[in-house]
Amino acid sequence: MYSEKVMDHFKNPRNVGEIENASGVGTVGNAKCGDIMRIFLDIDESGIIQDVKFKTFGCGAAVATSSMATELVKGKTVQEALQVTNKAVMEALDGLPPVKVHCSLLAEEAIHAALWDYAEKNGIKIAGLEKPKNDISEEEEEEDY
Amino acid sequence: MYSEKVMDHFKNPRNVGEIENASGVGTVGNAKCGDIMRIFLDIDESGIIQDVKFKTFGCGAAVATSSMATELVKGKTVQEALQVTNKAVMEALDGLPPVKVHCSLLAEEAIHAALWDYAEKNGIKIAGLEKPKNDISEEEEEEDY
Amino acid sequence: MKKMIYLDNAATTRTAPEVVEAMLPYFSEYYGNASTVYEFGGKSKEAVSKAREILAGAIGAKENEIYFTAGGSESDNWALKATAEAYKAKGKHIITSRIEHHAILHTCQWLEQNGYEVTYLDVDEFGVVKLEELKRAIRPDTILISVMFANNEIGTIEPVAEIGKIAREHGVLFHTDAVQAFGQVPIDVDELNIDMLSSSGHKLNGPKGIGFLYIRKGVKIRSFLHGGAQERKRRAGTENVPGIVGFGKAAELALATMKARTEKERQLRDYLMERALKEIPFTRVNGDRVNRLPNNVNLCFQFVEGESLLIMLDMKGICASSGSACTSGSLDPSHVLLAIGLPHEIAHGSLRLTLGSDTTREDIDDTVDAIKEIVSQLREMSPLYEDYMKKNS
Amino acid sequence: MKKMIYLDNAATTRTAPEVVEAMLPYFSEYYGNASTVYEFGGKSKEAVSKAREILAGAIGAKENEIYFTAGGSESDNWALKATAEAYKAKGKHIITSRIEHHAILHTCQWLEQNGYEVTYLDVDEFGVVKLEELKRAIRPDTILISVMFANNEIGTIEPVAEIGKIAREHGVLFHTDAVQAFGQVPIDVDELNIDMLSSSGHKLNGPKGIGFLYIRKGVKIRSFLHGGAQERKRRAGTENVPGIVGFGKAAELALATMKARTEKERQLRDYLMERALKEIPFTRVNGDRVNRLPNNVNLCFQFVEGESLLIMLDMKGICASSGSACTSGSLDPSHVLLAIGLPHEIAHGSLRLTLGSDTTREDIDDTVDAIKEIVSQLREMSPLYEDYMKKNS
Ligand SMILES: Cc1ncc(COP(=O)(O)O)c(C=O)c1O
Ligand SMILES: Cc1ncc(COP(=O)(O)O)c(C=O)c1O
Repeated sequence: MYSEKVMDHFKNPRNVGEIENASGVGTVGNAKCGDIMRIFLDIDESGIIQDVKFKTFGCGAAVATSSMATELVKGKTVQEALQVTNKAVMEALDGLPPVKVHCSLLAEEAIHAALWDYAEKNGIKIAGLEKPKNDISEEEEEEDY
Repeated sequence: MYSEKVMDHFKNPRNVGEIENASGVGTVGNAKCGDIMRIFLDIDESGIIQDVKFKTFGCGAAVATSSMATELVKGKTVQEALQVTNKAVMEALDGLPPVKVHCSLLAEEAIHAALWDYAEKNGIKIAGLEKPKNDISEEEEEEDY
Repeated sequence: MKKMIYLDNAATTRTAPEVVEAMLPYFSEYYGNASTVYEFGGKSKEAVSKAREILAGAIGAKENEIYFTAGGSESDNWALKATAEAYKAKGKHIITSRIEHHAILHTCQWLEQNGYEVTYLDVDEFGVVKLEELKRAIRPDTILISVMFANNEIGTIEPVAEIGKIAREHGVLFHTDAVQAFGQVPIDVDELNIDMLSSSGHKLNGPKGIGFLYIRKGVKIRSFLHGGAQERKRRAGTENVPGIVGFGKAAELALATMKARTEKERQLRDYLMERALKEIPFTRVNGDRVNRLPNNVNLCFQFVEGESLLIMLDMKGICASSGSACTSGSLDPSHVLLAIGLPHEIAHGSLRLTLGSDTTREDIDDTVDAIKEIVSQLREMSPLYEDYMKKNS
Repeated sequence: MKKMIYLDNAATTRTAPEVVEAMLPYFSEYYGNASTVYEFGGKSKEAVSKAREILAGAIGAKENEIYFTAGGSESDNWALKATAEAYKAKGKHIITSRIEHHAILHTCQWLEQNGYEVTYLDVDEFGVVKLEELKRAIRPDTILISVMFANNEIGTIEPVAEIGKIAREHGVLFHTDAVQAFGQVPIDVDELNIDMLSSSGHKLNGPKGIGFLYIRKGVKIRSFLHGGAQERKRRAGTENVPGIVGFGKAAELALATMKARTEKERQLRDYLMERALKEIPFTRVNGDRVNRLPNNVNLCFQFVEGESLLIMLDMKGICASSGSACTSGSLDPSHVLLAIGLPHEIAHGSLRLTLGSDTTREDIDDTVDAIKEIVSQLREMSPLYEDYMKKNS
């Protein structure tokens, strides 16, 4: 059901772990729904993401999207990281099954939450970043009739 | 679905044919329902059935019950022939499938009709014989709930 | 066993050895549940997908428009009951024909008991649905037209393209029971404006107990079998993987051989009808002579009852079927034969012979010879024949 | 292929080679329609009768109380919908439990949409239906109690005898979904006062796509699948002869081996649970420890999500199942695990392992070793575990 890319990122997730004293940490999701993602960012003075780690409780897609999202923001500026949408994560993974699309949304949101935390800690405002929802859960997609 | 006896009487029906100037002829059934039996009786002065023939339009059971009924009345007195019930025909055939029970009723009725014709032709009254219905059709048996 | 001549392919067919071959690995080797996460279940899922692809392709549908069921009856029940439920806000009127299979007719009766209204279209003497009557029957509250693609008894192929067109023009859904037609005649659901289509595996040398319902994308449909999330949440029940695989294989074979096979059957069919008409007096052919299933012959022999004929044919190793009341467990003869206007006593004497790909000319000759002999034997025994002969002599 | 350890026998089982063997002749040799007049069809009819006899015997029923269906889901749908229809004059109230299979629950929801009222009984922490609550729930308009024989997820065997007794005392019909129990535990419908019982072939090494519904003589029942006169006019559709034969054979084998097989499975089951509880921290066993299916193990590993666990087990060649939301295509975890009182986040981490007759001790050891390793890997990655450890250190 998963693409090879997804399976690869699930089997060998990149950037698993924690960052002590991270510049920003964001946790999103909801254990009730079965997915929680936590992203740690290490951002230097020039606003470049030097390091990124994640921990995820969730299904194969949740782990793979977390892993891919961290890969996509690593080394980027804060502004560039903001552009990493769930679409970009999905594409990089060669797609996700419809019922798993929400995992990619969660990954996007987790990055945003970590950036928000970073901004708050540093008393700055990041253009285009809105306060993230902590609880990402959406209705299951129904077929279009 | 049929017993061996039924199959035997279907494959080799006894007494098929007509009797010219029969003492009594009875036709019962209904082409609409798919079964018509005609029985010819040759009855001598002492009231003994010397010969009997039948013609039947109908299913395997209809043919077999006609055949068996003719066998059962042959050589009998009119009174004895009256005792040949559909039960007797069925038993002699080792039973019939439930949906075919009406064929044995038809055979009983055909004998009665021929006897009635004989009685009418001779202006006599046979004790216990009622005017037969020409059209034997009953409701299919439903399971008992 | 004595040589058997099997001429009841409309009742069911031999599962082709290639089909069984294709099914076998999915019993004891790749037996995984197709709805599971692990790779082993993926094998089953793939096999199901492949079959779905073949079947969709066979009628010009998309894969996600094919829903597997347990057979033609379930497909018919589903199509009617679920459409009735989904569209009841629009209306509660359904149009069908008098010559549908019982899977449609008894479902319609059930719907009638549950507040729906059903119009049963008449057919002409050849069993063709009357299109003018159809047009007149359509009302603002009509939600569905269900007319079979080809009749299972008399083989008549209905004017499906015209019905589809009328249905589309009036914005009414069109379901067709193609259980007998699928694999015998080309079908394209888009060309014919078919919105739903029922099919059954065992009628085309596939396994028994598997069928599908095609449901055009966009048709609102409810589930009929509620439960698990199989078949895109539309039809519950663990996927019958071997059955599905076998059905796919059978359709593949049927499609590949359709042209040559049906051409051959058509010739044998016509030869059988001609010989019977020429050599057996008081015989008639039922159904349309031209627009009929390539493998269907339906004859009536006056003064003769169908079940007796069948048993005597069986004694000669010939398997056939009849519209006789006796074979159906009821006292009335086939509703189809009555609908084309046959009187009861003639309808009782019908014989259906349905050819298969392996039927030979010799089989046909043997069969006609046997029928000839048996019919004359039974007529000798028939009081109706006696009466007729006396009256006309 | 790498060595596979198949521990998902509650999802489906391998069709036993003896079963396939028994079925084979009915595909291409004795392929006749069981409802025909000729002798050739009689072979199919006989085979069907024999299977019916075995299955009836297996639950202490009479042959004419067994109706073949396409599987457990159809049997469940039929039992509920047709009873609702037949008894609606008496009342429109049905009692079931919160932990039924979706084939029951979704059918109940459909009935609720159609004017029926359903009471869903709670279960205790082990998944046992609360009998006092059942008694209180019965009303004058209650027409049916449907409680499963054994739960498919957590393996708990319900107090069927007590439920049957209560139902009988109150003059209410009792249906039980025995899809998981049949072939695993002895069943006698008379002793247990069961009026209807659902079963499915592929759960006991029989084929997929075949099941039966037992209906006690005297129960008023309507058809669910309308059409032909098969199954004593109660269930339409050409008989799936090979499927029926295979089901009969599977039941015969399951009955003959039941004692030894389940004894062995019970031991392995208990061994698995003990090792898991001892060696993996934050693990719990779900379901009743004693009154449970001999082959069912259901565990929760805190801080770990089920689908990830499954995929990683699959990578090691182990097939299992989970009550995780992800595997069901919905966001909620198993309704069964929630009903026994597990919080969502724990319910997401469940693992079901269901043994088969060929499961070995080595399989179990390999499986526990694999789970141990994977669970600790996933916990390393789990923010929930991190939080917990920080809070408790
Ligand atoms: C308890 C229970 N009921 C019903 C079913 C449905 O059976 P089937 O998939 O054969 O339709 C299953 C299995 O899926 C089950 O475990
Ligand atoms: C036209 C038609 N519809 C429906 C059916 C029912 O199909 P099945 O017996 O596979 O359920 C049949 C065959 O019996 C048929 O000929």
